[in-house]
Amino acid sequence: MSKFLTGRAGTWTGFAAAALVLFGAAPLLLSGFRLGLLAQFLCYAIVAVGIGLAWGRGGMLTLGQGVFFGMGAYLMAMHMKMADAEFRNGPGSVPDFMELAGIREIPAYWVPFASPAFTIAAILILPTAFAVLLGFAVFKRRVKGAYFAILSQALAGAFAILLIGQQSMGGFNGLSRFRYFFGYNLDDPINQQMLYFIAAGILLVVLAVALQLRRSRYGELLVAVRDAEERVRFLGYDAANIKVVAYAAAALFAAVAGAIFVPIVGIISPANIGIVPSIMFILGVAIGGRGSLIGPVIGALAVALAQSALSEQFPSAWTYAQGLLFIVVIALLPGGIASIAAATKRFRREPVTAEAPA
Amino acid sequence: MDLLVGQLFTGLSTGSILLLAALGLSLTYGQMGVINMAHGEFIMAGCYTAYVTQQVVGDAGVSLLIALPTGFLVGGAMGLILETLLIRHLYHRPLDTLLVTFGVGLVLQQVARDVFGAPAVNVTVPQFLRGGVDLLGTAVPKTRLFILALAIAAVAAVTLVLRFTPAGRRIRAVVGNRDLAETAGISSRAVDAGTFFIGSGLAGVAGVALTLIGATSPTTGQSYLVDAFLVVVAGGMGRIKGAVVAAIALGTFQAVFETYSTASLAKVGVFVVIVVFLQLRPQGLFTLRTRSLA
Amino acid sequence: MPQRFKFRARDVARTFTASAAVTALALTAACGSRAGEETAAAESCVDTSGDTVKVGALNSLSGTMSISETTVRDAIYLAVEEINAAGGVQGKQIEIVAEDGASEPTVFAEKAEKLIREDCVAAVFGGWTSASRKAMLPVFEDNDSLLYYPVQYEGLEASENIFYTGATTNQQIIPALDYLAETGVKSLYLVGSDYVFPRTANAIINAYAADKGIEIVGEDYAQLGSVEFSTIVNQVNASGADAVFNTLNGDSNVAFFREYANVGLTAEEMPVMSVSIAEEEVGGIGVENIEGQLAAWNYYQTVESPENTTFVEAFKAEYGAERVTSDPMEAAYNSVYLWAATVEKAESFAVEDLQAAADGVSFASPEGTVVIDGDNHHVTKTARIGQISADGLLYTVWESEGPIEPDPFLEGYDWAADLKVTE
Amino acid sequence: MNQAALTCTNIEVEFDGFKAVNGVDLTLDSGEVHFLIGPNGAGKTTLVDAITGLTRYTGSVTKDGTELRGKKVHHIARKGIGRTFQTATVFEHLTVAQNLDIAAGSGRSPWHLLRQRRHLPDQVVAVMEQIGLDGQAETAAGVLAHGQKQWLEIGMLLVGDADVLLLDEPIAGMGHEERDRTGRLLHDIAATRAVAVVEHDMDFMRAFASRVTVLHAGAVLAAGTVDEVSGDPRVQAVYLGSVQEQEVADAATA
Repeated sequence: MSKFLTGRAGTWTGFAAAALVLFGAAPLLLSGFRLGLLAQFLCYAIVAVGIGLAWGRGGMLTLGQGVFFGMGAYLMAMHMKMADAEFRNGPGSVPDFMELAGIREIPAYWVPFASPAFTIAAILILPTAFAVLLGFAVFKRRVKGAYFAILSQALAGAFAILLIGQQSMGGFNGLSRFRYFFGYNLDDPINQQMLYFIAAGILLVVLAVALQLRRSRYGELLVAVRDAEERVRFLGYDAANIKVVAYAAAALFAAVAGAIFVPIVGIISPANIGIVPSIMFILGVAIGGRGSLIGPVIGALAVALAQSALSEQFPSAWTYAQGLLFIVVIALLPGGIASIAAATKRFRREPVTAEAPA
Repeated sequence: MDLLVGQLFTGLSTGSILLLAALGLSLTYGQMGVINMAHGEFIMAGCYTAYVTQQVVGDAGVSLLIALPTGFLVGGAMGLILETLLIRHLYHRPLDTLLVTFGVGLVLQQVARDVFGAPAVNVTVPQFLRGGVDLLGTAVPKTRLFILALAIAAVAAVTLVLRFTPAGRRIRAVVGNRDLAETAGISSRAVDAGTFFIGSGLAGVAGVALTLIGATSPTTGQSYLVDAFLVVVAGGMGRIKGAVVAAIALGTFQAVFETYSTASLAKVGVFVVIVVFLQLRPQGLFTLRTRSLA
Repeated sequence: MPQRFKFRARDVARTFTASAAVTALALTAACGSRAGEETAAAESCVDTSGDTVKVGALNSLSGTMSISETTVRDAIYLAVEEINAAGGVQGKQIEIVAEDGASEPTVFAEKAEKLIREDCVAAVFGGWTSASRKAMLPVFEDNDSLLYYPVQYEGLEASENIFYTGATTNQQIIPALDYLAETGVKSLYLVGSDYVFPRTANAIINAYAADKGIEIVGEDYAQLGSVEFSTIVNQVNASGADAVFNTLNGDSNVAFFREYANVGLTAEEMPVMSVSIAEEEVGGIGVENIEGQLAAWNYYQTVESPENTTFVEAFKAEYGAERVTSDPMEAAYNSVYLWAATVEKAESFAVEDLQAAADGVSFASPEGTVVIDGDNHHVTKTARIGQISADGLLYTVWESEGPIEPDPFLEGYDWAADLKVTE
Repeated sequence: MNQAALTCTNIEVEFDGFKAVNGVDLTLDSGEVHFLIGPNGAGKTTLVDAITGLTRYTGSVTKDGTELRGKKVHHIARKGIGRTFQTATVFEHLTVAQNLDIAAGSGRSPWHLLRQRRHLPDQVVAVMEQIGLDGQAETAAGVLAHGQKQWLEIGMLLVGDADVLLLDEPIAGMGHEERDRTGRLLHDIAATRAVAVVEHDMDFMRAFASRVTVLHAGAVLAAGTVDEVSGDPRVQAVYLGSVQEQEVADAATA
């Protein structure tokens, strides 16, 4: 049974079951609105997979994932605003929010985003490249642990402040009022369902990539760096390179999640990417189990669901619950929900693997 | 010209505020490597201590003098409780401590909201601190001079305690080499608790002082926390000297940058400067060099 | 043991291909209408067959904006109770479905959609920040539903699906400038939080000043929530301006006014005109720091009218004698009555019927009579300059001659020609 | 017969004005088990830190004619210089096999790394046997006995093809039988490599040292065979005389 769960058949079964739930059961059982909500939550789950990799496996507490999420989201939003303006008023027209801000000409850095291909390339490359650059800057200098956490948090704060100050990026209000997604009407329920499928598909792909990274030699090396970075260095590896890969992968996942978040939710603003949203990404991962593959997904979905369901009835109680979850889960159950499952496995004398958190 | 003098003083003043907020943090971080995200809420607790004291005492001047030591005790007591109940059990998990204390901060914020209400409350500035004094042709608010003096006093007090009291020597011994200190018969557990008491108490004092210039609301602490962390990171962990230099440098940088640009860009500028700076000195301005593996 | 080292990359690769294939399949199978094609309009699910009609109240009950927005919610509840006690709308009792916007635009959008599509409410009352309104706007347009938005804002917007019951710029900013010009102000310093309302407001002020020969001697923006005003106040002090126009938001006002008072600036020598400080904020700033300063709104608790006396008494009876009433609360209170009056006029709850009937609908409100403008969905409002007094309340020192017609795009002002936008 | 595998010349390390290592010359020869002894604070571990690139120093360290000073830690490691730590540092959440596989793979290409392991490399299997852990390939390193962890760490250097091994107190906390096994292992290893051992245990040194260098206050006090060093009056004065006291203190800090 346990061998089945970790073996090849288990992988297949797991993915098949997930696909069945995401592509079959959910669209059948949920109303259009609920499905849209689930699509939004799936975006958080995609971010969570990346955090699981960087934090759970690599020991890098990335308190600034909002930056990469925001980059992906804003890049996509820029394209959608350009496309809207072009469709309504012809090529070269200024997006509506810029008119309101008194901007009469499209800023140069907006122009290439009229192209869908450029936009997609930018979403895949820019945030990742930024993460690589930043990663080298800090990891090569052996900035790590709490230093790294604080720096990444400050980065999220600085990024949000920077965006708020840019009227040509929508400022505090952010970018909203999108009508089309690569030519498809966003107010059509069928297209909204399509967005959900895209989000679900991306989640599965991201999980597959993360699984491969975990099972590869690189995955073992990453755990080694987490547990004893100096030891790895004295074995002849450049630990910074190893960390940068996981950090960049987490950034890429977050950017893709942000990019699909925009058409699903219809708005991106600095409020989604600052210090607090960034640390809230962590909560779901901690609850689900940072070290496991699927734990962060479950945790992120559970937190988003709880927030959506509880905050309206008990706004004050929800804040307490958030705080207490941080305290209780991390202090008492650092492995999250996933560690409960792992504990029962261990009870059946399974070989110990690398599931334990840092 | 007047503006320049004013801005230089502003830099000093902003630096002293940062320092007051960061001093306790630097102490606890250096001592235990613990990032206490609830530090901002301890500052907030200091603000509300000043508020409550003023409600009870009435006279703004007297209540300020009472609130300063009371704030120290309130902050210190909260720190002691936090250390005993949670942090003590998480010593080898610094990142987890960070997240746990973030949760504590969330809870404390909501407690403040439920007890005192969400809107800011008013702490009256005592008559003798109202208005400004003329300094080289610029009006300098007395409140800021008071905070500057308080920051200097706090640094002096901490330095004296660390240097010349037996408790301070124990703290320095544990910071220098925990294991060795323990073999010398120092209870590192007691020292940790003591350090946390002092560090959190300083947050309380900072809170009381900050009511003179800022708002007293449940989110007050948050506005100072990230900047305070940057001071600690740039200054080098556990080095009071580093915190002082970093706070004043960052304060001045921000004030000068802000004059020629916007406040928002100044914040971004500070971040960039710190990342670049860490390229040159990854461990901050001043570090304790030991042979142990970090 | 050797089994554990078997190569598993292949099935991961297969999984990868499979999930990519599924996604591609789903995409091609599930594509709906493209740009330019008609989309089947979302069917309204509002049910008015029973004795009750549901409306939504969407305010931030948590997060930074909850301070302000809970007061608006209280006013909405008060209006609904009064209308229900008087027999309801079209004979139906109003039932409120409350949601928390959590001070986050995305949550506002999400909850608005829930109220419309899941709860099937006939209209939604709420929103505060422009960010929240901008986030909700497409939701209301796509689902063809109605939002009543009760806060003064930066104008330049007129959606078919929103009724704006707070002031637009020509009912607040421009009267405030007129007042300052009348009192002989020749130079202004602009201080604001770094977001859309202050920036738009200051663009208008700059155009106005250029036209009227007022010098703008400085313009500074502080990060939202910033509490460090030493630099800005130093610059204000050094500028020697006749007055300051303040569009700061929230706790920043506390720090700003304290610093302002501390460097020795007073309302007599350099008055500050604020557009975001109402009765609730005065307490936190400290009356001693702000006494004598000016504010521009349409309503103060101290407005003298029978309607206001009734409103204030009812509010205090419901929520406690220590509570104060403010402009956004009054506008929210009005918005419920205006909706009810429109429904009575249209004899229908349907969105298109309300849109058709809205023009000219009026309500004798605490601030004076307000009338809906059917073209731009704003309402007429009386502008009032208030002065903050030692009791923490604001007293009217100047008021416009009768209600001002709403002009969100400032089409009636020649000097604003450059600010105009095409909608 | 012996050739110098590593040559250190005039090494100086300074911490805030305090010279922890003050002008040390040291040559490690292939085929030798070379013991570095000295009281606490003599600069033994600091010297190892300097050689392996962890600590800045002045002077020179060369291996096969290449200057190592100023190179990064992982570059020095790839030159074939391996070290262990005072407390055995292994990857506790990985299995013994995984630990060794990682140690064997510092030269792997990224493409290689991103794929799964088909089978264990031959040298990993061989070393597992050599260090006596062949029965525990699938055991998590964290649950190994204290001594086994130290062997595993040495094994990690072996699979990584290090030919200069710097071992920091490899028998700390071991029982008699384990010490003997470790000693024999060291001699096996030293057949083709240079092995330096930082150690306090005098009996262990006497039993297994081919050569001894005594450090005191950052400088070399004496060097030579066990007998030569033991007979040196200066060594007896500063070190061996106080050995009793020293061992008590060491036991407390361990």
